[in-house]
Amino acid sequence: MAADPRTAVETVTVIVDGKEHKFPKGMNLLEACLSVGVKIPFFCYHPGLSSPAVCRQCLVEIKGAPKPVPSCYTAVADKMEVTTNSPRVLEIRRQMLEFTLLNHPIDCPVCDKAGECSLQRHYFDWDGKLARNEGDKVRKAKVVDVGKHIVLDQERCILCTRCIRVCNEVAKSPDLTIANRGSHSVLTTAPGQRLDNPYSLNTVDVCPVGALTAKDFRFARRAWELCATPSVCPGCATGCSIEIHASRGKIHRLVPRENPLVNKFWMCDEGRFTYKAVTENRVRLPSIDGKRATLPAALAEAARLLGEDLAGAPQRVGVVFSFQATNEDTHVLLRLALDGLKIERVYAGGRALGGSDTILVSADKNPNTTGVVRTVPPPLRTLKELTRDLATGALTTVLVLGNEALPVAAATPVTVIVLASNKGPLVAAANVVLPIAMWAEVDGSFANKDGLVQRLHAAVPCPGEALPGWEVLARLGGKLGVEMAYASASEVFAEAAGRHGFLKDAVWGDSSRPVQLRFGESRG
Amino acid sequence: MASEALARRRVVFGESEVSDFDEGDLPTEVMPLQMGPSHPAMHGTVRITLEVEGEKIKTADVQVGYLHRCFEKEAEYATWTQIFPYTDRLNYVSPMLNNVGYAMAVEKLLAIDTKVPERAQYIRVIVGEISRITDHLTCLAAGAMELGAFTVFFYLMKGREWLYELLEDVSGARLTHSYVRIGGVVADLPDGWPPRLRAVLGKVQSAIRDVDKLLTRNKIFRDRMDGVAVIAKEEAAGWGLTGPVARSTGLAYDVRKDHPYLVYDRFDFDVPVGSAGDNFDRYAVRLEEMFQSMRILEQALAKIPDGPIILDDPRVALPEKRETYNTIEAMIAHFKLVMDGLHVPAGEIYSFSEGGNGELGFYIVSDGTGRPVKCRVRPPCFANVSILPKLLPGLFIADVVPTFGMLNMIGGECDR
Amino acid sequence: MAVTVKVVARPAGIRGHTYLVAVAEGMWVTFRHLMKNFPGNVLGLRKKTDIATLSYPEEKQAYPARNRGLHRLMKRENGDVRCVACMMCPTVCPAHCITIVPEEAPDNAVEKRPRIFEIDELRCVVCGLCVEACPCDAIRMDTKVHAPPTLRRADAILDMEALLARGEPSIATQGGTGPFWREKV
Amino acid sequence: MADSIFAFFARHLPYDSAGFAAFAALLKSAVFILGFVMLLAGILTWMERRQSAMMQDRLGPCRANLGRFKAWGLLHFVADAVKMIFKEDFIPPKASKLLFALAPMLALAPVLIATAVIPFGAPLCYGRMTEAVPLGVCALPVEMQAARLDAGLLFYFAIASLAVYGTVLAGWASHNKWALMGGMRAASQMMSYEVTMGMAVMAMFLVYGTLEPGAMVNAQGNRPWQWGIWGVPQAIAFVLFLTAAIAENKRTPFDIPEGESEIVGYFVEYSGMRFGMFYLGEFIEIITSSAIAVTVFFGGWRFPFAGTLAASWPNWLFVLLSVGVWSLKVFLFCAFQLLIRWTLPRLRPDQLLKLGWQRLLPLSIANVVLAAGWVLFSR
Repeated sequence: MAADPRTAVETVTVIVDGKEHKFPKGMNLLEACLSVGVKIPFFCYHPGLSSPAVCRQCLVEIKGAPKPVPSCYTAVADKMEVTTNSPRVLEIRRQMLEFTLLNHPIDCPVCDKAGECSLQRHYFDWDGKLARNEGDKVRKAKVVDVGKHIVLDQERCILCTRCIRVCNEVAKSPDLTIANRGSHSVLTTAPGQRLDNPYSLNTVDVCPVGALTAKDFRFARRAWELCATPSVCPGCATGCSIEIHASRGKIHRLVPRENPLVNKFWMCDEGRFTYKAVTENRVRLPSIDGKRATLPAALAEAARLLGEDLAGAPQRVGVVFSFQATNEDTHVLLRLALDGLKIERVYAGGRALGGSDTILVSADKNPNTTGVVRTVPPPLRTLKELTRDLATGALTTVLVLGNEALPVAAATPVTVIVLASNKGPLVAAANVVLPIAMWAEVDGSFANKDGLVQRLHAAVPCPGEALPGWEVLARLGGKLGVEMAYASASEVFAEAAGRHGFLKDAVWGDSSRPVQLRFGESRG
Repeated sequence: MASEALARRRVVFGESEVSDFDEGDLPTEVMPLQMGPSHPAMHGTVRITLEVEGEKIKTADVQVGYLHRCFEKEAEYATWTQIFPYTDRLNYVSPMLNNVGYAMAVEKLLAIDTKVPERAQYIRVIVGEISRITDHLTCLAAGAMELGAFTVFFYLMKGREWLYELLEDVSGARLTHSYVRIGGVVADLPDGWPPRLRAVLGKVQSAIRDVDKLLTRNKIFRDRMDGVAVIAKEEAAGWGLTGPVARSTGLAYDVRKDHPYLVYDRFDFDVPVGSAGDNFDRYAVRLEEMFQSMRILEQALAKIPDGPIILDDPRVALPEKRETYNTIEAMIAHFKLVMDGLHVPAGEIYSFSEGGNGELGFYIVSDGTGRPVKCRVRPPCFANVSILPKLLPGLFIADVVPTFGMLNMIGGECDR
Repeated sequence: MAVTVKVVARPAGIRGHTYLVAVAEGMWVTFRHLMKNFPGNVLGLRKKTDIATLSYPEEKQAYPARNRGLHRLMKRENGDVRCVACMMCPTVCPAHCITIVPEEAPDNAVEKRPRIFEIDELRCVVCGLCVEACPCDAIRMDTKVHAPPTLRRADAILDMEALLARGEPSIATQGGTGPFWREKV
Repeated sequence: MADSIFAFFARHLPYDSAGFAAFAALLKSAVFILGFVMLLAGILTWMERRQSAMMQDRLGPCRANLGRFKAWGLLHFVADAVKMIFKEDFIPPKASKLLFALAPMLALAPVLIATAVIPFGAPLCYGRMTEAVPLGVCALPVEMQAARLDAGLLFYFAIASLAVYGTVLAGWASHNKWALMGGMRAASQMMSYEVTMGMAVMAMFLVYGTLEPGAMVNAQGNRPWQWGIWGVPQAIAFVLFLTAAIAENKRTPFDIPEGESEIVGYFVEYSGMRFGMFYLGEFIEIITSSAIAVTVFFGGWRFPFAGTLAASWPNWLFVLLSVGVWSLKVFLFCAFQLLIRWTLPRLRPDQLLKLGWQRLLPLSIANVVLAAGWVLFSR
């Protein structure tokens, strides 16, 4: 490969455990060792944060150095000879771990971190010796309500300062600090202060032990029972990469997934609660005029209404796209409404704009605005125009994907066919309701505000009789004489990718099976 | 005369010239007969589709699998420790042997098989040999009962019950012991247990002697067993037969002798073999093996050392409860072992031991996580039963019972 | 050690060739048992007989100390359930018969306790792994009680109340309290 | 009082009248068959389990109590009867209904009829029942035997061999291969062993010179060493008879038609009381064959000091005692048969036939010759 002057970096040769490796100059020695598969334990180091070298777990021996050095605080240098597994290093690490465990409470049974705890993992991997200590442990405060979303247990804290650095460096809101000295050191907020910054839950993620735990997830499930599915946060147009943690068909939390292009290691607190919409207030069964109906009957009724109105006054039939729908749903609605039924009045909308910051949060609270705008050919009318058209009677029939707060009152003589996932005024007013799956229940894709296309994976089963939107639309198309045969979302995606430029370079990827945290590598 | 009549029939009825019958026998119509899966002699539910002429068997099609419980698939969804209750249910008349066999396989993959404390190894030998006796007692009891000798059944079952009681004292359950753990056993022998074992062995011996008097020289029994279902020595090796079935043919293969494991090389015992390879030899070999097992038991009771009963390594065995309650180190080890399962290094291994019916093998594959990728069992009686379709033709329906009984198929193990 | 092979005998002789002698010998064995058991069986003098069975509801065999019976939940000194819903037992249970729903305990020193604790005794395979996995001495199987027969399947699901009914205060020390706990009982 | 009743009978039913014969036969069959055979058969069903339990170191059935009346579970046979009567009477859909229903009756009736010729006590002296009557001096004896036939044992064989029809029909009518196989096994087995059994009795016929069971009893003495079994041909005949009788009963080691663990047996499709009839028939056969063996080989009702007692006790009491002694002998013999049944394994059909035709039959024929010689030279 020809050296590109912009990216070419100077490399240095380092010998790690007798093997020669080349690393870019200035690289962190710990990262370098990890990148070549050499295992070194650490508590305080975090790839997204600065290195204070306080835990002393990542000590390595460097030839020429008088004593072991913390690898997370050392940059690689040419001709460096590193030993990571000498008996001396291993013994020092073990002793450091023994110190760490000295005052650690015997809390595994009640600690939410058990199962994804770094302390548990490192003890098991690097120590494995029974206790020598028989003395009393230092007691500190437990169950401290430290913030809106967070509970602190000072006994469990191993003083790694990761959380302090997350507040300082990521949230730019220095809320936490360490007080007192020696074995009486505690993690705490300033008197009268609370840990209430919009990125506070990241402290829970980075906490290697169970000192900081999320109130929302507190005692909901043990960590090892959860299954992790990669997905994308639907909270705003940023599209942070996340992992859905679900157990027995129910989502329990969302955690950020490393993605250097979007969110690095972080995620806002607001986005973490977007899963609530998946578990609450769902439309489970199809209905016609508010009465429970079978799916074929509801599809037939929807087709009848649409067909009649299209035959009568095609110009008064409208279709509403959703900025929250996946590219696949959007594409199939495009094929059905625009290609097949030749509906001309095309609207699109989503959640209203909200607050934003310079860290991750976007003002556009819809995850797929970019995808919809780039899929549906203009003119794309707004919801405001829809309101006007409904009021003036220019529209008599609408086919709605998603359940935006449409200005449809129950008395309005408008035929509404809605593919809905959550209950709301629109569902209450609709003539035909077809339940569809939400983002966590389908395979699909979103395009974020920068046009980056990211994959969604189904983490939990669809509730009731709900189906993915594209499937409902394809079946509705079948009733209306618009034949669309898709066996899976990936087929829809393949067709869409062939038609819409922004999907051209996107790769569908594998259908990943959820990994149970218990048998996947421990997340500690 | 008879042959002429037969020839005439052939001409008249167009019957085949080629006949399996002795010249002079009147040919009868072949009758298909379903023996099992619900048949009193087909313990462990197996189906034998017979074609019989009168009572003589022409062909036999043995169909196993009616007791299939997906052991191997279940094992893929269980941690290494959770598999122990499943192994109890493989050969359910000698669960300890399965426990031990499985534990040995995992220990080999963990490379701790030589570090298992000596006392634990002796305990494993002791409970294993008791299990072997219960296995043989059950086999002979059921075999005799199916021949109509009901009293023998009760004499032997009585002995088995005493031994089960001892095993219950040790493990807490009569049959589903789940007693062995990776790295050792779950609890030490109870106080005062060895003398009780010695007393019970004496009683079992006298029960076996009674049975010996009732059967061994009894001409009715001998008529039923002698020369029936003869297996040649080469044949036994060729079909992969092991255990008492193989030894009855004269093939002196015993894993305990040929590939000693645990502490078997420290005991003095004989490998009983047969000379004719018929059902009687299988009966006699089992009878003798019980006495040999008792010899081993006596030696083991005399030699058993004091010491720990499970490996002192919190990464393999759960720490002592007192430590778990009171120290974070043990608590963490405890949690890790339960929630993540034992971390068995990636790799595969075949480990085998002498089960009640022969070579009991476990082939396990690990990918380094807490669960096996594959846990395959080589059940001895699956191989043993495989020869049944070859043995049966030419015998009578009544011979199926002792032949099947002496092969000693255990459904739980064969079908898994 | 060399393989020592012992060829089993196939005894024949006069006894093996006639029916009557061996039959008589066998009948002598059974007759001896008959005579030995006769007084016990008829007069109830069980002690002197070989009779191995029990007249069950009246006579019961003592269970060994390690017997695994119905589950029970242990109590704290104040009578609360000792379990902290750590989920070790449902995790280790190969039969998935334990259901626990945790909740926040009012006592901050306890933090967590089960709101629902149910064991489906029909699913239970009585392997005892839950007792082994319990880090708090909360669940035990030493009741020496068999799962009783029930008319409906749902009745075999024991809830926390039923499990606590047999519970006792546990004497196990916990939490490493005080120095030199190893020397304490 | 008693005298007036006897007088009444003597006046209205003279000894040689047909009415007396009929009345006496009815009374005897009623008392003997219902009162003894059926009851003992019932008790045997319990005893079979209880005795085998004792042989096998078990407790056996001991739970059928009537309130405080326990009696070691003796009432189990009542419970069994009640259970069998109330059990579902299932007939397989494809079975031949008539024959299916007929088979148990054909199995039970002949064995009941065959008991008619068995003498079960010393003769009652009509008209002198309250006096002491020495043996053999009674002028008007009422034989304790439902039917006194000169053909005696031949009648027994003739009727008992009908029982095979019940078995074969049951096997055939059940529309089940296993049952059919059992029926076929039963047919071949019972026919084979009848020959041996006949030959064994033939030897005894030569010894006694009569086929009438009562006369055979009379031919034996009171003391045990005067009973029919003593003598080489008689002992051989006894073993042959016993073997054949067990084979006729279809009990272990000759339970091949049942062969419970092999083919389950000819009655595999039977349930409830229909099965109960086979079961009962089997036990009555045990009693019958025991009774015949006792009659022919063990002196019937005879016992030591019978002569002295007969000459000193009132006649009715002595007859009662003799019936009791006879019952005890039969009972012990039944127990002996149970002992055999619970000790031995089962033969294989071909071995059974081989034993029957190649061993027992030649032996029994030789024994007839031997008996003939014995008779010739011992007189």
